[in-house]
Amino acid sequence: MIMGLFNDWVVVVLMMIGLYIIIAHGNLIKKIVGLTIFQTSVFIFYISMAKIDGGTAPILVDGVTQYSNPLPHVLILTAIVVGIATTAVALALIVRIKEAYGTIEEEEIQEQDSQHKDSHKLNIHNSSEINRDKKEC
Amino acid sequence: MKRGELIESLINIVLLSLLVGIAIAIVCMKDLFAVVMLAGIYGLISASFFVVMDAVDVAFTEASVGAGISTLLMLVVITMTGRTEHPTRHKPLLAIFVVVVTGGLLIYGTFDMPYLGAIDAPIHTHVAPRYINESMQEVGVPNIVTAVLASYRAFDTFGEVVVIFTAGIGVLALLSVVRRRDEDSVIDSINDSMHEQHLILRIVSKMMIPFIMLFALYVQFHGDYGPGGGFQAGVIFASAIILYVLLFGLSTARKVINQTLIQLIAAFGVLFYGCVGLVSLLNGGNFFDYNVLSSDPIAGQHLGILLIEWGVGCTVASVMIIIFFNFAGRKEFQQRNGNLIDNISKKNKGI
Amino acid sequence: MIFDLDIIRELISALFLFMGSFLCISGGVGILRFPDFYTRMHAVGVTDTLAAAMILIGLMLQNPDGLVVIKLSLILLMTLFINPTASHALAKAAFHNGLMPLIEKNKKNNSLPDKKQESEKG
Amino acid sequence: MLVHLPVLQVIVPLMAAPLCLILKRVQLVWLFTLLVSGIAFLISVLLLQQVMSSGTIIYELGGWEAPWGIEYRIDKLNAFLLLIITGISTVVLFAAQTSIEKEISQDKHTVFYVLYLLSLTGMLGIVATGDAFNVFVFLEISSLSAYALIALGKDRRALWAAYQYLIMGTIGATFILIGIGLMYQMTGTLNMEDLSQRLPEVAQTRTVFTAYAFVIVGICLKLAMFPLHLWLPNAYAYAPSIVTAFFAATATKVAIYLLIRFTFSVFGLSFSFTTLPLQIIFMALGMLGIFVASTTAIYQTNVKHLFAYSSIAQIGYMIVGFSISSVAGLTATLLHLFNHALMKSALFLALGAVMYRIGSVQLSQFQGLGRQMPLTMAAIVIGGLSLIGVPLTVGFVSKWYLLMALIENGWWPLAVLVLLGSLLAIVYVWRIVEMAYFKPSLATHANVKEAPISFLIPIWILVFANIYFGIDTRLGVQVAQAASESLFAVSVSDITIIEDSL
Repeated sequence: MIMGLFNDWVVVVLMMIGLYIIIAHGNLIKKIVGLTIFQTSVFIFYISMAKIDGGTAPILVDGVTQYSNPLPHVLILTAIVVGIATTAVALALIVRIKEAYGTIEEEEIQEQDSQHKDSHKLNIHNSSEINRDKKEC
Repeated sequence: MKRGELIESLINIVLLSLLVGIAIAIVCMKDLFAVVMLAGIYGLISASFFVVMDAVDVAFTEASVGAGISTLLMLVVITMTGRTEHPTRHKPLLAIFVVVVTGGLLIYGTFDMPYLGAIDAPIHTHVAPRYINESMQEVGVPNIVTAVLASYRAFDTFGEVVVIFTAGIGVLALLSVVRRRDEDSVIDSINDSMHEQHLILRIVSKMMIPFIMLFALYVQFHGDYGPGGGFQAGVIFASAIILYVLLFGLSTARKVINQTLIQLIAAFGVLFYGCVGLVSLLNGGNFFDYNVLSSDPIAGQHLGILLIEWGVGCTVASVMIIIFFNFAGRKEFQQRNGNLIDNISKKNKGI
Repeated sequence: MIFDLDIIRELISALFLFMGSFLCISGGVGILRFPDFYTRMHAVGVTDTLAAAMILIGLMLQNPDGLVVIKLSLILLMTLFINPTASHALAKAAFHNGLMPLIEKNKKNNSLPDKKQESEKG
Repeated sequence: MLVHLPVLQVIVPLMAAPLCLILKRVQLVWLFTLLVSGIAFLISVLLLQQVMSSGTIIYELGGWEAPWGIEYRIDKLNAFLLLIITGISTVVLFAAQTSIEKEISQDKHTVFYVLYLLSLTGMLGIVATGDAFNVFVFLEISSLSAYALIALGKDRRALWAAYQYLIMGTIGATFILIGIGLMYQMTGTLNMEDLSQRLPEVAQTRTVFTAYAFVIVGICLKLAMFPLHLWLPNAYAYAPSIVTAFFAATATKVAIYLLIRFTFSVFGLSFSFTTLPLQIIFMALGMLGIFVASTTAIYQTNVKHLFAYSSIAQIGYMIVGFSISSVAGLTATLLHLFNHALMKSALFLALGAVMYRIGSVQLSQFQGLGRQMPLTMAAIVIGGLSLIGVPLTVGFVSKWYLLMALIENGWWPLAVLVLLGSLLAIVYVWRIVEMAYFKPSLATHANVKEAPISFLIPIWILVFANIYFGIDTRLGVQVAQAASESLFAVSVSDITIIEDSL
């Protein structure tokens, strides 16, 4: 039983670590790294379930009858792509947050937001606005 | 038989323990640069793990994405945002609570799971046998993963291409800047002085780039017979271009690669993929039914898979290039307007 | 003949693989034991090029016919190109940022003070 | 071509998105997007007609039959949802061009429409598909485009809101992925129909229980159900007005659809509600959501925030209806889903018009707007009345059905609580009315005029829909009832299968 479920338990541990980083750490980039660990642990879970004793990679070769299950592989290929897509968008957001707030620490951002929660003045951050400011200078 | 399996499970244990170790190290590290490098190593080791688990296609993708592109993007972002993490002041009790509940639930769930490698597990007996036994007659491609990916579940893959396209557009929406021509020359001169130092790197990489592109094409076309396919090929092709940008500067690369054109290629890839479906629709089949593309069903399947892999390759390569160009372009923009952005964030702080 | 060609090939291959693995381990020990960045990098450099090359040659001898040899020799060629360049880039980056090699004279402080200041200005 | 309607529903907006990038002129892109959304609406109308007359439509993608390939399965529930999404999207798009002119910088207009179409595609894909993993893929398409769209908002807090949404959304999606994986591991299939047949065999295992828990928690994160709602108010408040109007009316509805689909069709009623104490959990969380969110809404100073919290409260009503787990309760949920989409899109579009004219949606800025923008403010008032549930508006119809469903089960105290929740809605709507009609105009707003016609048309289309469906309840009720009956028919047959096997 220990060997049979070892992979699943490691997956759970990795998942817990990833989730912990996402929730407990305040640095936005670190959160994204945590997200990557979290997602990768799910990939490991799927791939482990596709494994079959005495099987080989699912590429048809003469003389082999036992192949591991190709379907989870396909799903995880898709999921990896989804993962990188999310990471890219998240990183783009981080760059913009750094520009707008001057920091990428969760606490400092929330502090800045709560300071002028009631001011209705917009906190402009668009690049075009920056360009306009520059022209005025 | 026993010895081989023993070694295999030993490797399995070692790799998984390494993963856990790296993950814990990532929790403790405060230097973001080290964290990102560890994340890259994490990706590489999980790719090795996938090889042990016989998932070669997945391993290939994870190696190119988890260890390659995502590390690169994170490094670019770190250069813009600073590399140390502030110590967390708030109590992590909530986090521990959530994590323990989630983990406990999952551990509870594992007790009724089929064991690793069990031959009689439901997933090996219900849907998968048809893919393994019939795909050669029905699709005619030796790599079953490609057969499932590009034919049985072609629509999922279409979704995947659209996801990556969406990411490209999203990054474009967030980071694109309107450039003015006259500023290029200034940047050029800065770059020139910087790049003279990297003579050896430049020469070696220049030699490498054609080979990388050639390899990308090999992966693209060999996907039917071995691990590989449009996605991996696209990433590799993009990495060749990214290498060029890293060494010769963004503005030099802009002269070679037109950004608008790249966007059009990304759009074209998605459209191309979709059009394969539309053509089969017009030929009287269902969407993505390749059998009707040619008089011989197997030839039709081959044609369909070839074409959609092209679509995937085009979109992935160009989206990766778009993403990198926009990150790098934003950095350039920040350098140019450095003082201005500082002022704005100061102003915002002051309000 | 007692030894036919196959056994000799196997033996040579095993020798190469063993040497390669040994160099890998020695490189690993080097990273842990050497005192400063440049000497550590030296250990890694050896692992990168020589050990990788030996393992690849050993693998080629395992399966001397077919596409495998061509693929492996291409990988070998790439490693021989890329690894020294990467080591060079690393060393250069370290030196550029003011990290000095550990020699008897400045054992106490790892970097020359004036050089460090210079790099900070730049 | 009629046979291919299910796939065209998703493919048309999908293929249109990259085409937008090729069309250069912004005006042209807008018209094109509007046209595509209109075509999608037309397709969904045809689909609904087909489904109502001849039953479930099955479309096999790639020509591979169900558990091996991916199938689209349009039944009454999907068709109803498709109609809501495409309809709202089309109406909202009318105002898009005018609205984003002031809220998004010129060079990003094309990108905005591309993302809008992708988001629409994602939602349609989630609703139309009959494959569990396909749900995940399209969920990510809609979410990724949603993050980018929200971040396009002018205020810098939009970025932070988008980031928080991204983190929560990705955790949610990954939870769903884990759940799907566990289900797949126990059954060996990904097709929803096939799953529903094979899950009862293994229903007693701990793994399936975990799978259900993960899927539901993942969906609830996307749904912004009460304790998991923290990402929603800021995301709605700082996104561009058009995006808010579109998402408030559709995004959470799609999540509710997923909740219903997984609970009733995939896991089956017998599993979801008899083996687990879910009924009580959902009922309690739904009620708490209504009261906490409504009370928070009362104290908001930003009207967009106010309506965002009200959205969370309305989700509470849907959850309460869902947790009754009877035909009447589900009918009420589906009706409220439709009605809430109508109200919230009207309200947020009207706020978009206010934003266009005075550049802010702070409550204090609303002073005296009732006289300067009479038509817009009248729309907000009617929308607000509908939110409260005043007779002759759609809000009344769904609340009525909800009360009936509660009383039918004999849960009198809960019915009273629902009525009390509506009282809270009166308070927050009144705050806006008071500000707009009973306070003098601000001097700074001296030359504020009525909203442009491109706003007024879609707003009043939605307002009239609010009133029309409040009076002529046939369409909504008929479809909702048919959909929930069909769901229960499936679930009940589930139970009989189990009994047979026992």
